[in-house]
Amino acid sequence: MSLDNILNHWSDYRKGSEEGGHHDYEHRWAMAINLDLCIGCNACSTACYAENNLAVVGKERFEKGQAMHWMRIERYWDQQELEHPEQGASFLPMMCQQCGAATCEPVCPVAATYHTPDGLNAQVYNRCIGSRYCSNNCPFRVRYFNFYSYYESAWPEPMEQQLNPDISVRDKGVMEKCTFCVQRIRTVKDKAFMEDRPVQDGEVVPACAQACPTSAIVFGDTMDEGSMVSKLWKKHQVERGVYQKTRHAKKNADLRGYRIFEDLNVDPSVMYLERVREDI
Amino acid sequence: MTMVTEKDINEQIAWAKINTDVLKSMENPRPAYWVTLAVCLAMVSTAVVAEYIQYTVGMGTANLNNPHMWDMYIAAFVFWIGMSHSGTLLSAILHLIHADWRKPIYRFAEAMTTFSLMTAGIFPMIHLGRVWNLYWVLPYVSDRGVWPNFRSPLVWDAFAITTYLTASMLFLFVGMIPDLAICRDNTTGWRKKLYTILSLGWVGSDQQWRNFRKIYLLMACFLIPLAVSVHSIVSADFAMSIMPGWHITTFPPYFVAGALYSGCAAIITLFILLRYFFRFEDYMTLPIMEKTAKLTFAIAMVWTYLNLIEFASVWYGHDIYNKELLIAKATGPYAWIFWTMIFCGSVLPFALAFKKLRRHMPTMFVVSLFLNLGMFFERWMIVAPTLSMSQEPHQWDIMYGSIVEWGIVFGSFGWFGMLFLIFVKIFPSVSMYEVKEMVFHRKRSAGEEDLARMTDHAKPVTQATGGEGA
Amino acid sequence: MAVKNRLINPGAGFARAGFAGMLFLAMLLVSSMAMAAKYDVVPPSGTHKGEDVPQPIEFPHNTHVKDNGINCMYCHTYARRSKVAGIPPTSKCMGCHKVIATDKPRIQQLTKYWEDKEPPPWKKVHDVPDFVHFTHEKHLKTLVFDREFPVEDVKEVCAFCHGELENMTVANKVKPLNMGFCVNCHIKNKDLGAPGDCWKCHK
Amino acid sequence: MSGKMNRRNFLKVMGWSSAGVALTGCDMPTTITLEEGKEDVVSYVMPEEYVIPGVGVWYASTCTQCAAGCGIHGRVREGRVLKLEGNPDTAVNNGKLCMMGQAGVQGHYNPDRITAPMVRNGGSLTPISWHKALAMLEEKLGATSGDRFAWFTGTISGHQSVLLANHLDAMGSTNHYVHEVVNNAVSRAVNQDMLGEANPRLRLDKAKMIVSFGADFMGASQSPVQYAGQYAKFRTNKARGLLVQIEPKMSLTGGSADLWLAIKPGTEAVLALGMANLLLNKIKVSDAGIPADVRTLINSYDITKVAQTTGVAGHRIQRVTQLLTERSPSLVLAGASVEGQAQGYAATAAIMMLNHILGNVGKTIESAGEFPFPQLMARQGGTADLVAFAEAAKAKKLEAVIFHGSNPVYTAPKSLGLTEAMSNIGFKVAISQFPDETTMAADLVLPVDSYLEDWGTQVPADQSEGTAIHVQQPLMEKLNAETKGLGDILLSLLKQRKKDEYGQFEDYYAYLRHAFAAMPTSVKGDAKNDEAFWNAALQTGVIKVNGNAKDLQSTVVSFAAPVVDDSTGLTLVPSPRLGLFDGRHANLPWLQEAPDQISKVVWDSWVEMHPATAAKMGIGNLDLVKVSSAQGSVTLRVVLLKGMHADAVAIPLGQGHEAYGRYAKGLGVNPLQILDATTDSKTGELAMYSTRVTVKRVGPADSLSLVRMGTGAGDSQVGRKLVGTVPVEQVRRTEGT
Repeated sequence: MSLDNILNHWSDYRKGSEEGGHHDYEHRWAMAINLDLCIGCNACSTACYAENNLAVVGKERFEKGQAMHWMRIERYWDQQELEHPEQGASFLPMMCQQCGAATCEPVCPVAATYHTPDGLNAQVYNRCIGSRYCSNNCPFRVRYFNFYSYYESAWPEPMEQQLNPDISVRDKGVMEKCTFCVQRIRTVKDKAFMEDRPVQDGEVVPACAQACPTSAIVFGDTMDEGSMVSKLWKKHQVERGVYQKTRHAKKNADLRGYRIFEDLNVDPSVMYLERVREDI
Repeated sequence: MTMVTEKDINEQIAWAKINTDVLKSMENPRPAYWVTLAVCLAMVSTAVVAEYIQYTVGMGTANLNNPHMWDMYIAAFVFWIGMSHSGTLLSAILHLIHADWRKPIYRFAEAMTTFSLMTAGIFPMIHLGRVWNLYWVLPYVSDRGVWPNFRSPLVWDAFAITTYLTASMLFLFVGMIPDLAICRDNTTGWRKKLYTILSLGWVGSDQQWRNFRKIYLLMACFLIPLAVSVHSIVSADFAMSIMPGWHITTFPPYFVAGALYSGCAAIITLFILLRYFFRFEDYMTLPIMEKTAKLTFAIAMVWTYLNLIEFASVWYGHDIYNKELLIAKATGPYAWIFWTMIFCGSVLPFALAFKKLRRHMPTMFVVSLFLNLGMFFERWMIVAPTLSMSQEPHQWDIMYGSIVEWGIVFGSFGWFGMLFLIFVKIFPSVSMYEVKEMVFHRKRSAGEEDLARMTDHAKPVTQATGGEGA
Repeated sequence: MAVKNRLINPGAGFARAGFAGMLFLAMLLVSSMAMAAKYDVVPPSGTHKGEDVPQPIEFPHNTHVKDNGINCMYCHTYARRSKVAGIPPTSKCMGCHKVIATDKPRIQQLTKYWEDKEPPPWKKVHDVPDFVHFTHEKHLKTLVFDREFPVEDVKEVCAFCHGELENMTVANKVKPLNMGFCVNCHIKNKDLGAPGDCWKCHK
Repeated sequence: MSGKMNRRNFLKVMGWSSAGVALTGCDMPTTITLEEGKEDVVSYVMPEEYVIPGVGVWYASTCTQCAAGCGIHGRVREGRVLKLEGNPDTAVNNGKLCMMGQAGVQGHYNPDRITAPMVRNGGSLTPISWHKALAMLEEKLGATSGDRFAWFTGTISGHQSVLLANHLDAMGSTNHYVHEVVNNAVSRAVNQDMLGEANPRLRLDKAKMIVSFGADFMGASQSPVQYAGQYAKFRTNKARGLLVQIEPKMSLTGGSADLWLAIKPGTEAVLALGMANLLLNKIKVSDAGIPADVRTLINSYDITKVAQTTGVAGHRIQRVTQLLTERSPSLVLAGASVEGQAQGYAATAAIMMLNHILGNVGKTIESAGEFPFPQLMARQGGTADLVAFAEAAKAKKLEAVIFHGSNPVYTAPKSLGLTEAMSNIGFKVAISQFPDETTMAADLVLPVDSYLEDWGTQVPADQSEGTAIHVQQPLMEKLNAETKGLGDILLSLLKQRKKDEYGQFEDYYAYLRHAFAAMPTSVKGDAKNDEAFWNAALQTGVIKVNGNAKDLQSTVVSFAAPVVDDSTGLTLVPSPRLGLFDGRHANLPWLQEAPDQISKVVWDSWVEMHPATAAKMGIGNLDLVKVSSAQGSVTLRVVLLKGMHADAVAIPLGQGHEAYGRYAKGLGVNPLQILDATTDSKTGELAMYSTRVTVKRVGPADSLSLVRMGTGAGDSQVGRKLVGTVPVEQVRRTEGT
């Protein structure tokens, strides 16, 4: 980021996300979540706790809103006018959407959160100084801050032995969020690198997708045309890019795929498929 | 139509008396001064305890939570930055437009600028999760090759605030040099040493005065755009985001107006306090108070106007999140804060439109405090409700600060008061040379040039050489 | 009066000193801006003087590497297969030392561990912070196998970070192994595919 | 032990493990934690083929967090198990794992595990050596006659079950009480009588429509992951399956229903009979096989009367019944809220009868076939054994009891008087991992290995595809040297009785090897030798066993007419949930911190009420209320929920522990405590869903955190498209049928 560097690559830096941003992407990891299959059972959320060294904060702090659940299941009641919710509950697994034009990235004063060539919103814990602006600027509210030091309270001996050595334990004053299980991506990419081959579709499975009893979560690389997730995005005519582009892309408005807060133009990497209900 | 205008200052006042009065203020304030200082110190100690808890236990002790990552610390930060603006207004803007009634009160206003900036500057540190890495927001070359993110308004903040603080401190200092020389010549002991160093060898020669005038004008010109840009940049902390209630185009002027407003209100408060502490009735006169009050009233109306513009643009805009938020602000759980803010910010200033009230010090004191309360609420209404009710309804929540957070914010007032009170005790809080100037000009314009009588009275303080050049 | 004051006025010196100080600060600013314009990073200064770490057995790297010409990866066998280079299992030591130099006190020490079925409690010398994802295998692949660098000379590659172990007994840290050290090398070796992405190493 | 350690060398915890986890950005201004010579690097004595330091390896085993017996893969690195995932080779969970399974590691690494044998000395438990503990056990058991000795366990299967049965046999006892709070005992009885098989296979994936009477098959059920997987197929089938859930309190499964109907508690059988009436008399489905008395009974339930009794609108009943005939094959399920009624057997039978009428038996309900090793099959429990046990204890019929895998002191309603009756048992032994209530009441406590340290086999009772024995192997070295595997403990008990028969086995591992070697070739398949068979079993974690196919009979038994309590009043629904389950997982912080799926409350107990009911009583959201039954009362907060019948209040199970470690103790209340001890006359099961309660407001809401800005926020999407919902017709149009 020297001045030389900035001047030489000015045209790259000044490009917006809709023009491809300043990246030559290697991958663009993405998800497709079928809300019709999501039963709200919390398996993904718990798997995330297990995989990513998430701290358990306890009753008081949870009620204060200081929980650290990177993946939370939101439950909405539609049909509020009825006496009973006759079509059940609406469950929404919500985690970092790894936006292509992420709002968290430009506001971090120290560039602790930035866009990786994999199309992920990285969060470099060591660089974070805890200004918390990123979380404030996240429309999905999926960034969690270490309001306390949890190392001793959340993992009393011998529980610390369960901690995943592939991912840091965050101390107080650091922002954290869903990484699409970057440590798994890293392991698979390293393996592929050692074997001189590209990463296969289905090789990287984040903990949530792995656990989901109904297989509602599909994960993959949208730059790989043949990947399951690419096909799903294509099938539902959801395209990367900002609203204007995606709106025109969607020729059949009845298709179930959509991204949350599409109108904010943040280009999320998670496509949801609408819940289906039979009216009887 | 003839109007009997009261004089801003008694033109007959002798220069020597000016020196005596001001110098006396630095030694012998009323007991109320000490009481106030003690209160301020107590408030600071509260904050120190609170900050110690927060630093050791974690930011969570401030009741911050997932939607409310920012709260009163940022509101207080904006509040204090805002308060700093009126000092610049009085000293720089009014200097350029030759409004010489500013002269008896601009010094403390400028001090207020510097100290409120110092108070404001502490808040980003208090608020940071890992404050020991604060220097990472500054660009420096290191072997790691990492740089701050120049796109972030917080980095702009760091630049803007440090620049503004440096500039306003220099401005305060430079403007004080002739007075420091007077102090140097009239004190003994450690004070004399201090003033000797600080007066930088001022003897009041013609060349020194020429250079002084030039640099003072230059700095005034430099400071005005700086002040405006600083608060615009602070407003960018919000306006550059995507959040409803923050992403608003009119924020820069709105913030600047709000800043001037709260600053003017604070000047009224401090005006009354200093006038009482140091028996400055001859300098901080009622007509000057009236002028300040009128200025405040005008700015209040500007602020109200900008407020209405903001509401209107949100109301008629297509941003549904924003509109929902506006309605929630006015009707939701924070409504009492919202309406207090509207009352204090837009209705209460009409008290300033009445001459009787303007001249009644206790009333003005209370009114000015309420104006600032309104402005503090305004800052809080900008920061917190947006976070309470952003786009994602699952994370909607309400929050009120914890005792730790309150303690620190409360203590910041003590911190400011402490710095300010110590300053006015050590340094001349009324600009002696400029008051002399003022008296001189007024007198000359009134056709009275009885200089002889004035120099007669200079005898008791024979060392008062600093004023001679005026 | 004015003249007299000027003569006795010591404050004037402070003005000059203040001015000189500001000039110095300005120069510092300009020079650092000039550096910022030119460099992404500045090289880390100096080499690292490691502490002497006492090990349970004073293992002589020099005897093994220099005198006997044993390849690094013969013992640190996981280096090409894992992110850690690994300490050889005791059985590997005993492969040779059942017969070689059995009279030496260090070997007797080793044999004792072997017979007790206890691994020696080695101390870690080259330790990167725990939040760093560093893989030996990828570095070896890039720097040795893909470049067709002669494997028998692998110690030269190892020496980039570990220093010349052939001249040491127990290992001693001689490179700083801090972020500047890594970043410098990665920037220099962009062509070899050294990544500049933070998340490649920070975990 | 050292010889054994060599064999299990791969499990060895390596030195750099403890430091392998970074604490980023340490508390104080440290930028980098470069260290030299601070950490140990422990190498292996002998290299292990599969183990490379720094690389995680996955090993197969079996989950025992509930009775479902899902296959798991555990990621082991540097000798520590880090993460559990589903084993794709097991048909039960097909590579998936629920939240309880995920949290298994927290039970294993739990800081509150018992680390040494303890004996009651005066009032308190004091440590004792294993040798002394076993000697003491033998001495006491030797002095006890067979009929005064009992085992009290949860569901148990596999070779541990065989050893246990043999121990009972050796003791000359037949007293094996098997207790599960979350059970399907009544359904098993009904199935046995009507289908000839207690655990037939439910094929949700083959059904086109499911009508579930309170069956929370994806939540707290016998095999939640299995049924959730089937549910996914049911939904993604060509003709998208239609789920109708009828229950007094919305369960997790109810949350996914196309149509969720609130029904007055205790009237499910009436609705089933009404539907049968419609089917037989209006739609004219054949009534073949229905006994005459039942046929008469059906005729008396006309739709208006049924609608009035149940509170389900008549047109809904008609529509659902109509659809059942159109969407064939369908599946009608009865769940806990039906089984747990005072006439649970009759109600369940009435509902199962619908399957007979609709011809679902054989289509969506299949025979599980004959399992070739009946001795390994799961001994499934219920609450009847709990009642029987309490009776026996009260009657002072028991002298020595060994408890394992069940916590009756916590789960027994106060009205059973078990806590007091426990003192009638002279010698209580708890083979236990945690200091739960039963363990704390025991005279001798034997610390048991966690399932991630232990050998074993599990045979899931519910297996819908294929039949298999699941293998459980240790994934890491024992965390505490002083714990022993259940199999090892059983074996040492047996060695004391039948030295000649079991003396040959050094430990349970040896016993298992022997048992595996003795398996018939039909099971071993083409494994070259015993070693290869054993290794293959460990590698896949599953032994496929093909039982003989069988056909189900489809009959209808006679059952009593449902008795409807017409008195107005509230019925307590003690609802179990996926997570804390029956309370056994209350000590796992991940599960405590995972919000209840429907009410989104954590770390606490609460009572759910319909807003209309609450409004009538002047109760607001989050108010403090007292819920009282004839047996006692509990005080807790109200959460208003529209997914409730107006006559029901629900308190989730799992909290209210008086012991059980730091995470469980002292949180919330235990609704089981205030249940009436009514039992179903036919099966003897506790009627857990029939207790009448009153609710009284005792205090105001004090929790700010749950009060949201605006109206209904947090519950409502307030016009945003977060979860979009589309009608099925649209999907059929765009994605085909």
